[in-house]
Amino acid sequence: MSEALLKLVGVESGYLRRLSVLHGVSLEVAPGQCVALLGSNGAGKSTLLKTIMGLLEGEPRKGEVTVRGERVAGWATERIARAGIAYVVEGRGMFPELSVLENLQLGAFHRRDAAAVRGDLERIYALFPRLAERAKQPCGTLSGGEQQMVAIARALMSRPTLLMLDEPSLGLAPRLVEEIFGTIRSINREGTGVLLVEQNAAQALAIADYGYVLEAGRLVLEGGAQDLLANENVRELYLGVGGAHASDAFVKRKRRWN
Amino acid sequence: MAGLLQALVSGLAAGSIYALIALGLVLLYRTTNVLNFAHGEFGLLGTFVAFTLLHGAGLPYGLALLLSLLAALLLGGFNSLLLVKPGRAALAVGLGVLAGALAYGLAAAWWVTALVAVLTGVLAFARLEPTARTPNALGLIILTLGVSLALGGFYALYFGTDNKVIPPLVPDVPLRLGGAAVSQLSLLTSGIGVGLMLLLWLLLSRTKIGLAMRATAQREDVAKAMGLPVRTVLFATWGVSALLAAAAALLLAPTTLLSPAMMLDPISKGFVAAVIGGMTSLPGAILGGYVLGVLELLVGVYLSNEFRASFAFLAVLVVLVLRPHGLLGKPEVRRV
Amino acid sequence: MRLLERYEQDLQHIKDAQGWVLLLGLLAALVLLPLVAPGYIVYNVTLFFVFSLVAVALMILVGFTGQVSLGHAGFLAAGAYTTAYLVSVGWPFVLALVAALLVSGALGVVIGLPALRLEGPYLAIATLGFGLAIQQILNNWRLVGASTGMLADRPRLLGVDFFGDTPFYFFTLVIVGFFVWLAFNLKRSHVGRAFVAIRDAELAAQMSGVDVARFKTLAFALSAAMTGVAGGLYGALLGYITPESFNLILSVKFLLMIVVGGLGFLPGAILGAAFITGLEVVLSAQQNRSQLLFGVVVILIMLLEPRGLYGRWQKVRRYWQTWPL
Amino acid sequence: QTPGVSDTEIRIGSFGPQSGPAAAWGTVMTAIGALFDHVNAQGGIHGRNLVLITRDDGYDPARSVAAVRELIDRERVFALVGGVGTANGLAVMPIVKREGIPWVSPSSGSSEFAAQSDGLIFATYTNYEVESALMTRYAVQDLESERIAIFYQNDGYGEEGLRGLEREVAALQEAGHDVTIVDRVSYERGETNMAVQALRLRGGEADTVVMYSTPGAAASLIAEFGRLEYTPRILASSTLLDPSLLANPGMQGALVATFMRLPSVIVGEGNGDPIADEVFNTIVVPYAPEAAQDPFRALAGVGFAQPLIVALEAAGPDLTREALLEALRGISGYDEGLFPNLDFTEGYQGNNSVMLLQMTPEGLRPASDYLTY
Amino acid sequence: MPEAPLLELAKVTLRFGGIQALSQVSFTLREGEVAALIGPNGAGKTSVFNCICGFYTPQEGEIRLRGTRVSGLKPHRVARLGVGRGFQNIELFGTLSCLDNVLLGRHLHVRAGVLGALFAPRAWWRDETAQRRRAEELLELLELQPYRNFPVLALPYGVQKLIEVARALASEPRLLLLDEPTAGMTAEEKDEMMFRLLRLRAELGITLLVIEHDLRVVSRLAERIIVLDYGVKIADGPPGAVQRDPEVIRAYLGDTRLAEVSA
Ligand SMILES: Nc1ncnc2c1ncn2[C@@H]1O[C@H](COP(=O)(O)OP(=O)(O)OP(=O)(O)O)[C@@H](O)[C@H]1O
Ligand SMILES: Nc1ncnc2c1ncn2[C@@H]1O[C@H](COP(=O)(O)OP(=O)(O)OP(=O)(O)O)[C@@H](O)[C@H]1O
Ligand SMILES: [Mg+2]
Ligand SMILES: [Mg+2]
Repeated sequence: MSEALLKLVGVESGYLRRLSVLHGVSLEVAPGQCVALLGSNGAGKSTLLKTIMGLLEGEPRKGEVTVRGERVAGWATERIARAGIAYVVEGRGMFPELSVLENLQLGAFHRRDAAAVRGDLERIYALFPRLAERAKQPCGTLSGGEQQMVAIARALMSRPTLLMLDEPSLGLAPRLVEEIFGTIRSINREGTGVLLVEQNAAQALAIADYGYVLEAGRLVLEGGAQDLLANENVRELYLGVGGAHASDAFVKRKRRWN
Repeated sequence: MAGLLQALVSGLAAGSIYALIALGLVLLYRTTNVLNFAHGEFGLLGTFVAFTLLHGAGLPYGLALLLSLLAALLLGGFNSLLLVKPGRAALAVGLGVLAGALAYGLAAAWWVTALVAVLTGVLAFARLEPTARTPNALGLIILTLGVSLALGGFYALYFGTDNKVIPPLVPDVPLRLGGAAVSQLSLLTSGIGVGLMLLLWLLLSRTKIGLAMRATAQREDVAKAMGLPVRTVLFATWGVSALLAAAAALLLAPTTLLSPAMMLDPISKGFVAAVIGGMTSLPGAILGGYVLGVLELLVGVYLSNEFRASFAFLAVLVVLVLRPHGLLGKPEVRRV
Repeated sequence: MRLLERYEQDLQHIKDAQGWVLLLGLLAALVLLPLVAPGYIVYNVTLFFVFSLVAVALMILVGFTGQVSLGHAGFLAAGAYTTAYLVSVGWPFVLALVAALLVSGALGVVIGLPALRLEGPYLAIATLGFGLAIQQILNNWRLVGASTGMLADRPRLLGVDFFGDTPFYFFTLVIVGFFVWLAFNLKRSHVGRAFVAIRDAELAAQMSGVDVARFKTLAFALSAAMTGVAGGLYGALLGYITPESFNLILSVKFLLMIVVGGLGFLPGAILGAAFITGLEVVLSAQQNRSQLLFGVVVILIMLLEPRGLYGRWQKVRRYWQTWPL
Repeated sequence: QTPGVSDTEIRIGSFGPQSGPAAAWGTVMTAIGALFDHVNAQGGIHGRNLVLITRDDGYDPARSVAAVRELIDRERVFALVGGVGTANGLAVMPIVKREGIPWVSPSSGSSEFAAQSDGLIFATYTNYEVESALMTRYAVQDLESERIAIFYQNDGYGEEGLRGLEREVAALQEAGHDVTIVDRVSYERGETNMAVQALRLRGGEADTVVMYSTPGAAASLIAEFGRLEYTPRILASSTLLDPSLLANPGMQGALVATFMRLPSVIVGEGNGDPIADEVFNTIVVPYAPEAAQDPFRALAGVGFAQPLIVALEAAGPDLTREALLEALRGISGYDEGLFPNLDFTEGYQGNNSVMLLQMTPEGLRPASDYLTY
Repeated sequence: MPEAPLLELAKVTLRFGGIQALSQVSFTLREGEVAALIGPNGAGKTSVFNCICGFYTPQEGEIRLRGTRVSGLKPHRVARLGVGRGFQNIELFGTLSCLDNVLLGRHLHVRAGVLGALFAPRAWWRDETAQRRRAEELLELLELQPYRNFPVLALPYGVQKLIEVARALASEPRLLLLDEPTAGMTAEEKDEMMFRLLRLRAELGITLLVIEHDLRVVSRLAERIIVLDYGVKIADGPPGAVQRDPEVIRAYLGDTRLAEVSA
């Protein structure tokens, strides 16, 4: 088996040198694999992605992050990105004054194959007709969901080897969520590794090969996507099934794995 | 009538310098969101280098100018990397440089300076905690203010505070134009200003790197995460902006005499011009420069010389109340 | 660590015994200072009082509502000239000071209204222009000595002559102390909250019922009025005022104080005023190196502690509070 | 025990801008230091060394006051010398008087210092009002100027020049001369663009322009004149005796005032006054080489301090402030220093004369004798 | 005469240049109703909120609150009329603590003026402590006490969403507008939020208009659903009927999803 696309070993990370959020996280994304990362609010999912991207200076304070066997700790964020990682940030990360088209062009900044880029743009527009309509509109004035489309499309434009998405379904209408997950799946089928951070566990696990559950900075559960879907706790806390009514869930809210 | 024509011509001449300065300020603001208080000092470096090369080293004129522009470019670029947006290594180097400057100020012996600089740099690199070093917008402005003071102090110390004479780029023989005398120097200045504006405008709106520059200005973290060459962009914008400052200072110095305080007034006029035109618009910078130049002349000649600045301020206020983002500037995109 | 039992306690400026000890100690030191320190120290500390009032006023405007002003020297000048002129025509000093407050406050409203539409660099340049205009008007106004300037007398009231350094020191201390207390009151009240809310998220503030236009103008007026009072004291401290003393550099210096001290925090304004005033005194003996050194110190602070001296102080305090954890 | 005087030292204070826009004036203090070093090298004064203690005030009056406070309270200086700036000096005056500190040569051309001396302040700087009046008189009487305009900096300095001009023109008109002031054109300190002023001056068709400005402003104005092809006769205040202007083609033929002897470095090789040359070569060059870049301000500094040295010598070994003041008041017709014919027996303005020099491609040429008001 | 409805939109049309964000949208809300506004992305849901709050001024049509015309009023005036709002992209006062954010929500109810704030007389103390008590009660109610003194900037997304709700509630609105209050939450957290909203509704009797994409939440929370598509209202009615509406299914739900929801 070829080496992992992305591998984290015992990563500890946090903010401002004092606050620690992740306490020894190890996970792996194999080439062409689709991995889902679940976890409740404040578990540290976004922190994990930021740490991988080298956006937190001086982090990880312990442990190792390797991309295709190379240790990337200490690399500049730009360099990590150029190693083939596309990252859809939480909160969409729009360049508000730039038009939709310009945002998409930036996604393809490092690509030299102009013809293929044009082809990809067509595909994107087919997938999100809304964006074709609004190609000239400054992103800052788009609706929340439209912005989310731009963020995902922009990442796709770079033809990454690893696609990391932080809550791509945030603020998207159900039909679009389905379409987007379908797209992610097909891109994954074409060989792109995917690390998917999601709250929408049902859909995420539906397209993932493998899943991890992060709680309070620790991985508490991992396994094949189907196994997780069947797990009692996952069903209750992430899928909202298991017969609980809203009030019951409220009463049970303190319940956690440990 | 000839008087009015001459006033217009002279106003445009003054405006051409303001425009050039405003262009540098706007370029930087648009691409980094920083209002650079050290713009004048960046420009002065070029001029002092030119002076030294001409009088000390006796280099030919053209070469001296070229080298001095290069010096300004490097100063601007390194300033951004070492001080304004430093990484850890850069911060260590920057702190070393600063500690060196401190030592130089206190002791003025080169070996002490070098020793302190190197020691601080090494120590900083080894021990510095990489906290989130993100000064807010005002903090960045104050940082450039510090750079301005330090550089200005350094020039005074190193080059002296006396007035220095620098030969003009072109012999300033006026051309006659329908009863008005037009300065060749200001024609040249206008040409340089408009030409550079067009070039920069093309760069920003038509090229990939220009797109990256605009993106970096809006969300630096996202630009980094997308692999855009953020550091290169920062180096380039600060460098080019400093180069514009140096061009303005070199054009101005022959008439106003070169001294560390020379750029104070033109720079503040440049700020005003940039704001009139709109801080986000390159053509606006040029327009603002000419508007301010002509406005000052007309007010001074026909209204009141004593209250020229006050009237100019009033006019600016009127412009801003009517167009809060300047003549050609666009409001920030904002929605909830 | 002490638990708070009542909401009132949470609202108190000083929440525990340690704070009281600190405050009383500081007050005692300030009262004793002129009795033991040489005159130049007394003068410099008085200057620091005056500047801290300006810094606190500027903090309300810039630090809280996020409206940048590069024209506070103008408000200071308005206050100084109003006071000096009225005293010279026979008004009692304190009354003249009240007039200074009103005049500067009114100017604050005048400049605050067009400022409503402006932000960022546009506002900075508009206020800069205001500062220059004030300077220029004074420079050409014969009544107040035009460019030559005018004498500014120190107060005489209730039979006490505040001409001497020590009496004037106490006079300034009381007045500045009073206004700083007001500023602290303002900060913890709904007004202070609204100011900060406008800075952080203007639209959301509106949705919470904050009349943004009213509060922005209010911030300008309050800040200008307090600066006017400081101006009256400043003139009297100097004894002689000229328009050129109220230049852009002074405005920039005030901005420097609040940023170096810690933007957004009132104690930061006072720390910043102390730091900058002190630094200038120390560096004035450094001859032609002083500017270089001043610049380098400013850069170092901004690089090592972007949140200013107050931020550093908080870190140090937190360190000791959690020590030896 | 007199403050500032010990068996080995006499401590003298001075203040002025060494940073900021007016930093060029810092040279004055540097040069005073050079003179002190020179005197000390010769054995000091009655066996005591002179110690100069300076403070940078950045040209800010608030800081000048702070500086002088510190000089008096902490450094315990015996006397003050120099001290740049009109507003700065006026702000400092109350303390000086309260503490009874002798103050020699405030470096400002304002007449206020001599007028309000109270027996403590000794002005050596020919004040600008006198200078301007003398220049005007010369222009009208000897050069037959009829339409005079003034170009001045809108501050205390320029105002004095303006006042001198106005007074003198009124007097001349009284005496039957056909002369008018056609325009009074000011600029703000620090401004660099003089297009408005040039247009105004040309529009007024003045045949003579009196300049009370900084060298930079003068250079800008002259450049604008060149563009407008306007060539009036120029009379310039002593402040414009700056090396940077001497070679300026537009300034050739201009008359510039001086209230002190000038060395060859300024007026051109071989034309220098021997006393000034000696001061420059034996004091400025060896003791303050960096100040030699700016010979005019350097010499002015030495000139400001010379009367202090003379008086300290004369005050004898039992040095007290009273003795110094007595000695200063006794200075009469002192002619070996840079200021010709210094005299405090009549009043506290010790120097009241100026000489006009003409700028020529070969250097400065005397155009008049010393004129006295 | 029957009381005027709490909220009434009549033929509201909003354009941005060539973009028609809302066309002729009309609906009314009764006092005490809980309604959901749904629709595909970019349909104009947030724009409806922005029109009500006075951030956008519709080119045509009218908006009334209890009969008072609000179109054209400044947002703070609308807030005074009893409208509270939570934002889609969190708009908190980032540097203020959680408590201060909620206290700011009480701004409308502060009786002290500027002079009171400056000189802090007795009356001010009474007033301010009363405001605090209300704010603390709300924190208690929404279980936000653990975050009381933290600057909200660094809190997790879900907590921030909750603070938005708390702040909006603090002003004691009669009409509460929430824009995707459960976005970015796990199923469990969504349940909690739903539970809280229902409880608030029961206890305070406020009228709620919620924009939400999660139909599980919508169908449990709302008694009525309004559907927008391309700026046009395409459906309006009780959840069951709306979810069966073929138009809604086509525009919004997509077919696979349908089975799941109706199950
Ligand atoms: N800039 C920051 N400074 C300090 N602490 C932070 C910062 N950002 C996040 N945190 C803290 O780190 C912890 C993890 O946050 P993170 O954003 O990684 O959670 P998450 O799993 O992505 O949650 P969510 O589902 O809400 O997005 C939280 O407790 C949060 O308070
Ligand atoms: N200020 C604006 N300028 C230009 N277009 C705008 C502006 N505000 C909204 N729009 C457009 O109006 C349409 C409706 O936007 P709105 O934000 O109301 O959508 P939404 O229904 O809330 O969508 P989402 O579910 O994605 O948040 C969008 O297509 C958007 O691009
Ligand atoms: Mg997250
Ligand atoms: Mg929306």
